[in-house]
Amino acid sequence: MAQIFHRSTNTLSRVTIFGAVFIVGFVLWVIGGIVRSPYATDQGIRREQPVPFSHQHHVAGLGIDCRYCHTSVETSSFAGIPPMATCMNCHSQIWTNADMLEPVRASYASGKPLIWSRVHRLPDFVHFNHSIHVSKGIGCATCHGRVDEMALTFQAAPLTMQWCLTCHRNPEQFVRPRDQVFNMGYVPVNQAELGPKLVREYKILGPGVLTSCSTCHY
Amino acid sequence: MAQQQEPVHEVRPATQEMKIPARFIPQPVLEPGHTYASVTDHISSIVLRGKMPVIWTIGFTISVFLVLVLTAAIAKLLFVGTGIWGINHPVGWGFAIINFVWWIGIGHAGTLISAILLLLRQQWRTSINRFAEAMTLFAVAAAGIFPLLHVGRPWYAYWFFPYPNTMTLWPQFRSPLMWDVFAVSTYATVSFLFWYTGLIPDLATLRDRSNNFFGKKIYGMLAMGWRGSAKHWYRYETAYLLLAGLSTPLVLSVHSVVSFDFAVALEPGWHSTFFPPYFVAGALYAGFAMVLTLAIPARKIFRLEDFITMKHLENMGKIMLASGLVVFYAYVMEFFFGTFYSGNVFEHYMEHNRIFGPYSKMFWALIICNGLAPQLMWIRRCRTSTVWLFIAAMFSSVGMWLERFVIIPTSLSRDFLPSSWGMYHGTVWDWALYIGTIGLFLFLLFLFLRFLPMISIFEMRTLVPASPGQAVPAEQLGGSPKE
Amino acid sequence: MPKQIDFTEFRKRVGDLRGREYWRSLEELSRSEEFDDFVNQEFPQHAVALDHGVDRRDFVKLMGASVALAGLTACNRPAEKIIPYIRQPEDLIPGRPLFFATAMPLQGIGSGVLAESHMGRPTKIEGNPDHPSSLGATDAFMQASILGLYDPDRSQVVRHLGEISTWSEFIGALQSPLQAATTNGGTLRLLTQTVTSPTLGAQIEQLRAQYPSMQWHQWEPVSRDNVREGLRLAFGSYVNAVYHFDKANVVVSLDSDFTERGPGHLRYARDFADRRRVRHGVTASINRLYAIESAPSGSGALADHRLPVRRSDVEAYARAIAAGLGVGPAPSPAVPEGQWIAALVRDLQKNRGAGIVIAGEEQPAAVHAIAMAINQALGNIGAAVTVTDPVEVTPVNQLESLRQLVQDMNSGAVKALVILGGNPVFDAPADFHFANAFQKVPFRAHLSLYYDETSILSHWHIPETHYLESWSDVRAHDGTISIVQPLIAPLYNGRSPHEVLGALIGGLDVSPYDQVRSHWMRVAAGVPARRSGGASAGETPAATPDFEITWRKWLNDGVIAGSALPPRTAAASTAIPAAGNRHPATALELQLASDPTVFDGRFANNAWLQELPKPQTKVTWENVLLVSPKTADEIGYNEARRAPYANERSTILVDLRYRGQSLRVPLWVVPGHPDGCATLHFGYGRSRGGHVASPKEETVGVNVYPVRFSDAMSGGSGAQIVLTGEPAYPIGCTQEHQSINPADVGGDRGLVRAASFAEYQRNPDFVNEYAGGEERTDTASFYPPYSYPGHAWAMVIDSSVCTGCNGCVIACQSENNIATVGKDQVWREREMQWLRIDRYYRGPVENPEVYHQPVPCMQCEQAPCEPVCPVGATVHSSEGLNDMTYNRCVGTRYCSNNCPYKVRRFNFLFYSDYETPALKPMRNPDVTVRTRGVMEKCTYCVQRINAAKIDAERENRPLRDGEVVTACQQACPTNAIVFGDMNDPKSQVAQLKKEPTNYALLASLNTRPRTTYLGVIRNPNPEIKG
Amino acid sequence: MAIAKLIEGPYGIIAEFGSADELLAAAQATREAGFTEFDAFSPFPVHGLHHAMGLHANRIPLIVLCGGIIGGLGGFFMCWYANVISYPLNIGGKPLNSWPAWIPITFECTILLAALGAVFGMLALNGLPMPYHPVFNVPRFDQASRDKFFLVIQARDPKFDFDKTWDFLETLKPREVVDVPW
Repeated sequence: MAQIFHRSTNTLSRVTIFGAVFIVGFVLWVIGGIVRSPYATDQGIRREQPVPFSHQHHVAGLGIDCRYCHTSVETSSFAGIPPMATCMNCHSQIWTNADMLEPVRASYASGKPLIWSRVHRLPDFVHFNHSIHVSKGIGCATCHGRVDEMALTFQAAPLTMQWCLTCHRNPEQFVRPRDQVFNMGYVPVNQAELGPKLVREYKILGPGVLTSCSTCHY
Repeated sequence: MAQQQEPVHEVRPATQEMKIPARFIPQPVLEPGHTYASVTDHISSIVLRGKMPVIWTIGFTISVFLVLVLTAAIAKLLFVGTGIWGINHPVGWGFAIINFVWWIGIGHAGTLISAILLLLRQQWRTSINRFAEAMTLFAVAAAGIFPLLHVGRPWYAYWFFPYPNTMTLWPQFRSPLMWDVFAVSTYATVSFLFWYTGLIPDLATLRDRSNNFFGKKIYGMLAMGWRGSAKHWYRYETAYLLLAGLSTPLVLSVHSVVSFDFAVALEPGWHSTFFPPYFVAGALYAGFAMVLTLAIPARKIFRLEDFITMKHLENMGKIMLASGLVVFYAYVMEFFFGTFYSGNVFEHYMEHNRIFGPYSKMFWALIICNGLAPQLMWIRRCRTSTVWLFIAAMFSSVGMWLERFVIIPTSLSRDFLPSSWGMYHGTVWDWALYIGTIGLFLFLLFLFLRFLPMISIFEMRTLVPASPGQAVPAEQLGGSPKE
Repeated sequence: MPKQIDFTEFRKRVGDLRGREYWRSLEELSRSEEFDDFVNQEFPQHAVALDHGVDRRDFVKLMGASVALAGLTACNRPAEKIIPYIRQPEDLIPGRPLFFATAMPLQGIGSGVLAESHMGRPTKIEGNPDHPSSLGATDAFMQASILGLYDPDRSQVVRHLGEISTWSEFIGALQSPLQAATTNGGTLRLLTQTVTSPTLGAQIEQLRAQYPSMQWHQWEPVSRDNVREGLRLAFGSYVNAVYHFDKANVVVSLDSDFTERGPGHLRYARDFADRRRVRHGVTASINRLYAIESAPSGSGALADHRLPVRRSDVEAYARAIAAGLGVGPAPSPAVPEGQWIAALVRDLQKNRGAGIVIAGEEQPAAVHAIAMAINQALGNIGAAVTVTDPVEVTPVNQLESLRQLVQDMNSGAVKALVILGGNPVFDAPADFHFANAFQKVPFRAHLSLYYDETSILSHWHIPETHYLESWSDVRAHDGTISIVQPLIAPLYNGRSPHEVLGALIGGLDVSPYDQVRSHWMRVAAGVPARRSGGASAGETPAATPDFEITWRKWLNDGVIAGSALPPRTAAASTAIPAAGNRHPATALELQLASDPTVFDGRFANNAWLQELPKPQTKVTWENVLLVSPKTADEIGYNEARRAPYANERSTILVDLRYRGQSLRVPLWVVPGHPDGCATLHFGYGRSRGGHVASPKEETVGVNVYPVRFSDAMSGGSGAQIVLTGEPAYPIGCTQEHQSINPADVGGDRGLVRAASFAEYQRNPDFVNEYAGGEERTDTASFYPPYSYPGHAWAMVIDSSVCTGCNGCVIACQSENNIATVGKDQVWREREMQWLRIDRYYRGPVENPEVYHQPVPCMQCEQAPCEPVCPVGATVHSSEGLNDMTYNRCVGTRYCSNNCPYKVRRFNFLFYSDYETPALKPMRNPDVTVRTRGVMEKCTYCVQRINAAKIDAERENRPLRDGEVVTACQQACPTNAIVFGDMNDPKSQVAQLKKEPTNYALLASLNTRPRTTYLGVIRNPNPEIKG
Repeated sequence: MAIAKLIEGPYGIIAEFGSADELLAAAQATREAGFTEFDAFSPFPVHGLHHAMGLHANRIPLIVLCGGIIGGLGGFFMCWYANVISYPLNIGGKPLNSWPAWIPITFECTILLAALGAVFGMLALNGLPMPYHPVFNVPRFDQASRDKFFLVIQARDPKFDFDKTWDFLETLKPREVVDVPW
């Protein structure tokens, strides 16, 4: 009887069998990577805006408080997008004829709203309430990152459920004094000691409550 | 047929001299006159001859058509949704789950024959185990379709499997459905390994017999270079035996787990502790019925009467009878507990509803199919007549489907609150998917018959009596002494 | 740099479009880049489908939303300033709802509502607690009106002879008929529905002043004429009767469904329930209700003694009662139930001044007069029954008024007819042949919400504003006035009656706001409200600062304090009209009534109401011919004999022959329906109702108006039912099995546990010893129980006071974005309402006891649905909620199978409407819209719980009892549903859980439901046996 | 043939036999003759052949046992970790570690890994797949999968000497003796 296969087939066939295992594993690993990557989460993606509004300039440069524009952040689920009037409060006085601000003036004059691009977008079945987080001592920067250093705003966190849970499971690692919530540059001193204290003080509910599905999904 | 130079020892003449009534003569599991060569050539020729009987072509064509029906039904389902079926509130499960349980049950016979009978050293299993194992695989394939497709959003079915995700969520392992996922996938994997392991030496045979290029290459690859080395045979037998040992508890567990889907729930008619044995018995019953349904025509078509002898058919008939009786006993007990023992108004009404309710026709048909039909097997003439066996087998296949119908929709349609009682009827799409899976099953089966030896050649060789001059004890050939 | 949106541009383009093309092109419009961004900015957290893949669809959805609003003067508040309710912040805070007090007029009577507005989009209707005839409750019509507002089938453009036209052209066209009217005012006619609006009244007066002989006709198909005329017989002039059920120990209903229909029914239900509720150790006695009724009704279901009799026989019983009290002669022949009547009479006499005898709208004037005479004889008038001036601006006999109009139209005397609302071509009495007469009028204008049967026959059609879109004012059942304030600028270019009248008066384009406001300025300035129009037209006192304050207060409160009409000291004459001759008992009687869900047909295009199970029959999308089992048997439908209590999913079609007319209607057997008569609801069979009411040239249900004649408005004798032998006809009935007789369900399942008040007093915890016996009180478990340290949400439903009115069901539908599925899917038993009201019968099929049992999710502590879910989509929250996480659900339906209460609802198909743009802004942004293949169920309104918790925590205070109110609880007129925190011992729900009559459904399964029920307690008269 | 160049001489010498018993006897003899590197080939497992060849117990059972243990522990750990550690949730009032509910999955995992161990262990120990093998060079070797029996003595056997071994095989009365090239 003649050989059907060449010698090399022995090696080949074994390599294929073992290789298959690793290939499958590798593919899964890649997929896992993709769903966590900015490609899927939009993390760190800068979006084009009608007016290149710089938080860096307004917050760090001019020291404007978040709440000056995001008025309802302490009272509502929705932090609020400032009306044109808010812009014009200042810009009717300064930079009154900067080309960059032309769209703002135009929309204020014509009543046609300026269309911003949305940067932070949670899935539709997640209900996030700004006011409760702010009032429980979760700083803006904790989720939105150092907005005061963003020339063009981008999404600092992945906003995955995993990411949300890191805080909902151990709020003491992230909570800060209420008066520091809007302080972009806040650096905790001895969070290990401060955190639990604030959790007690602010009556932050336990993980049992915070990780119940209906806390966010309904 | 094989050429007959070497004389082979005869059983029959001797016994005839002793004037023993014919029915006491144990029929052989391999008709006399066969040699290693004849066995090998006959079985492998079916595959290698490359020319299938007309009936095969016809059957294959039909099965292909049915597979198209299946794809249509699936496409419609994915585009429109489970609403195309008859399910509703309160009957959330209908054909899909009925068929799932039905198919899984059918699968069981294969594993039983290949594993349990092997452990029990039943040499008559040899000529039907390959066949039955294949049937198991294809039945499980058909069954597997339903749990995936019956969900509302099949494209999220991968959530059934535990994998690290950005939600940090896992499957909910308390759910019998999760147990199903593990049981069925394990069952499918192990059955395949068992089947394939058994195939390896035969693939080698085909490789060596085949005389066309692709045949050699493909069978050669699949045979993985098997060369019948004694060392290999040694390990091979150990592994095969262990696989049998593992498959035995597995096959018992699978249908028990399936029965948990119901036993764990609190619906009257579902919530009963004896479901596992009841379902396993039902599975064997249905499984052997299906083996018969397929084996009887197959042995005719491929002239395998020598290998699948009447003894095989008769034994399977006996097992059908035995398991059928267990199943019927379960019905009686269920009725007894529901109606007399439990004293629970819901259980009581459930039984009443089964027997006299809107679905009573189903129930009585079930009693006929599973209660009465198997009783034919008491009669030797029926047991030894392919026609009667075939009829009985058909009845029990239908009966087992009805049993699942009586358990699932009938119980759901009238449970605790009369306000939420309803009715369930399968729609055309329910039927399409069911028929479609039958098509898939046949399709795979026909391909199997065409390309793989439907009888384990190397195991058949062990049944061939040794050449004259050597007194080889039957045990060595895997035979069992006659008393 | 994205392009910028030009709303005015859109508005123009949209405005010029029409009909289907209109919507198509809306989508085209919205397929533009700038919308994407616009939308995201406009509705940042507008909740939509949960598919990950759905972002695309989400867009379309929101684009639609924005289109609907942007295209139509955007979603900012109307130019005219309106004042938020006092509990809400003055200014709109994005993401927080505002509530505005207004009132919904129906049959001219206003019920006070609070409309919830999310960023300018009205999304939900609640009752106004300060309003006398709502007291914070809502009925199905009020709840569903929010869908009516957004209904894309509403008329959207002025039409002249069917062609698109404009408002100004209409005003131009008005001039010549008005010219003619100046010489002969009689040629100008005005047809309205019942008018109680003082402003509208004043305007009409003003118009009258201009065209002195102009005639004003009023027509309402659901007629109150019998009531009006009856009271006039009793009191000599048109008056308005107000009933005080809180003062009544004994109530006798003469075919009156006072808890579910007619002005003030919400208030009446509340007052009645307050006297019926049993609290252990508190309640010394409860009221008693005798119902003599011609068809099963909600009130009848509450009755302690119910007597089903033919509608025409009620009068005899009324006379018998009267005679028993020495008022008038006894009827001849005497009524069979002599004992029964005698006992009832004794009961009434025992409770002089604390009883009510109330007659139903369908009963002839005589019965109303008799009822009043009885009340008079018992001294109830002035006590439990008070009489005031009529609430209508000008009460008339509307039937005669319409008859007059038709005659004049036929005689050609009418040269111009302006119809403000209503749909007379569809709903006028058959023998008026209104359509023919109408077409003889040279100038016909019709103001209506839809381009309907009447519009198509009119020269001019003007789209009407929804009450949430425009200013007006309206009186409640007791005369209390509410200012109707809009929530949103007219979505579909509608015009309010005030504007049309303004046009008739001055031709000038005055805004309803000015009309209403200036009217009330005049009132405030002392110019009499009525009859002011002509005199002080034009000249309007300037708004004084203090008027501004009162005006704001009125808007705040939703009512004008103290505007209720004062009780009149009037006595009803006890000289009762002579008896007419009664229908022969042999002849089959046809009984007509307005439909419980689509009313007179005006709600026919409202899918929520269409799919709402009729309270007594549980039939949807259909009007059916109701007959008793015996009658059904007699006409040869013996399904009824076989299983009187089991509705099949199909029935037969019969021919109903009456006065030469013949209708093909489905037959429906109703236990407890009187024999020898058949009840049929009118309002269905709209030919131009919209896509829901008249899908593709078909009609939903049967038009019954052809058999409604002016001399027999509520039906009459001599009907005939003939079997057609047509194949079985499918019926979308949501409850097929309705009996809890042990014989029918294999024993007593202990679902409804009832006792008489006397029995209750003897054995307060009778619920634990119901006939079926084996209640396992110990809740043994292998496992250690979970502790719920924080809140423990729970609900108690008082079955005693549930009238089955469906208010809760549709409130839930509105609050939770629940989809409708259509008749076919209902027939396949796939209706989606999270909360259902089970209706059970017990006892003989001729006259069974009827029980209504609302069944929401039980929120079991040991929920059977949870362990069986393979992906953990339904798990328990730390506060005992049985959470359903839609986005995790793969849809195995195992949970539904394993739910003994079957309260879970599965999206078998794509039920949620993702396409229709107009419906998107209506949805509650706090609740996810569920997609195909997902299980959903009652969540105890977790969105409300979370909102309240967040507010409390932000203000760093504990949550107060009653701060979280579920939608069903808020809607319930009888406070039958109580929700709260079990862990708070002072909470109402914790108290009720301690009641001895508190029991859990199927407790023996040890599911430990958080929702429990209070046993039904009735108060039968011991003197009456059986 | 790069590999071929590296190997000098034949793979071994092979003898063909007509029946299982001849093969048994031959194997016995070969062993007694002191050969260690030899192998026998048969179309079906010949009972007692491994005794004749003096093969010691194989390691398959051990592998299967390990597979089973790993599978069992792994399965239970998975359930326990997911429900107790990773995301503890109150499911229908059942305790977090409802171990009775883990049993089915634990069992299935045990079987699965044990079975995989058996099959892949067997393949690995047998050095399969090996589509190319010197014995396939033997012209009549295709009969080994039909009805003929072979015995090969490999060249790497210390006692191997081409001529002596050839003669030895001849003494076993085979049907024929041929050499097996690489």
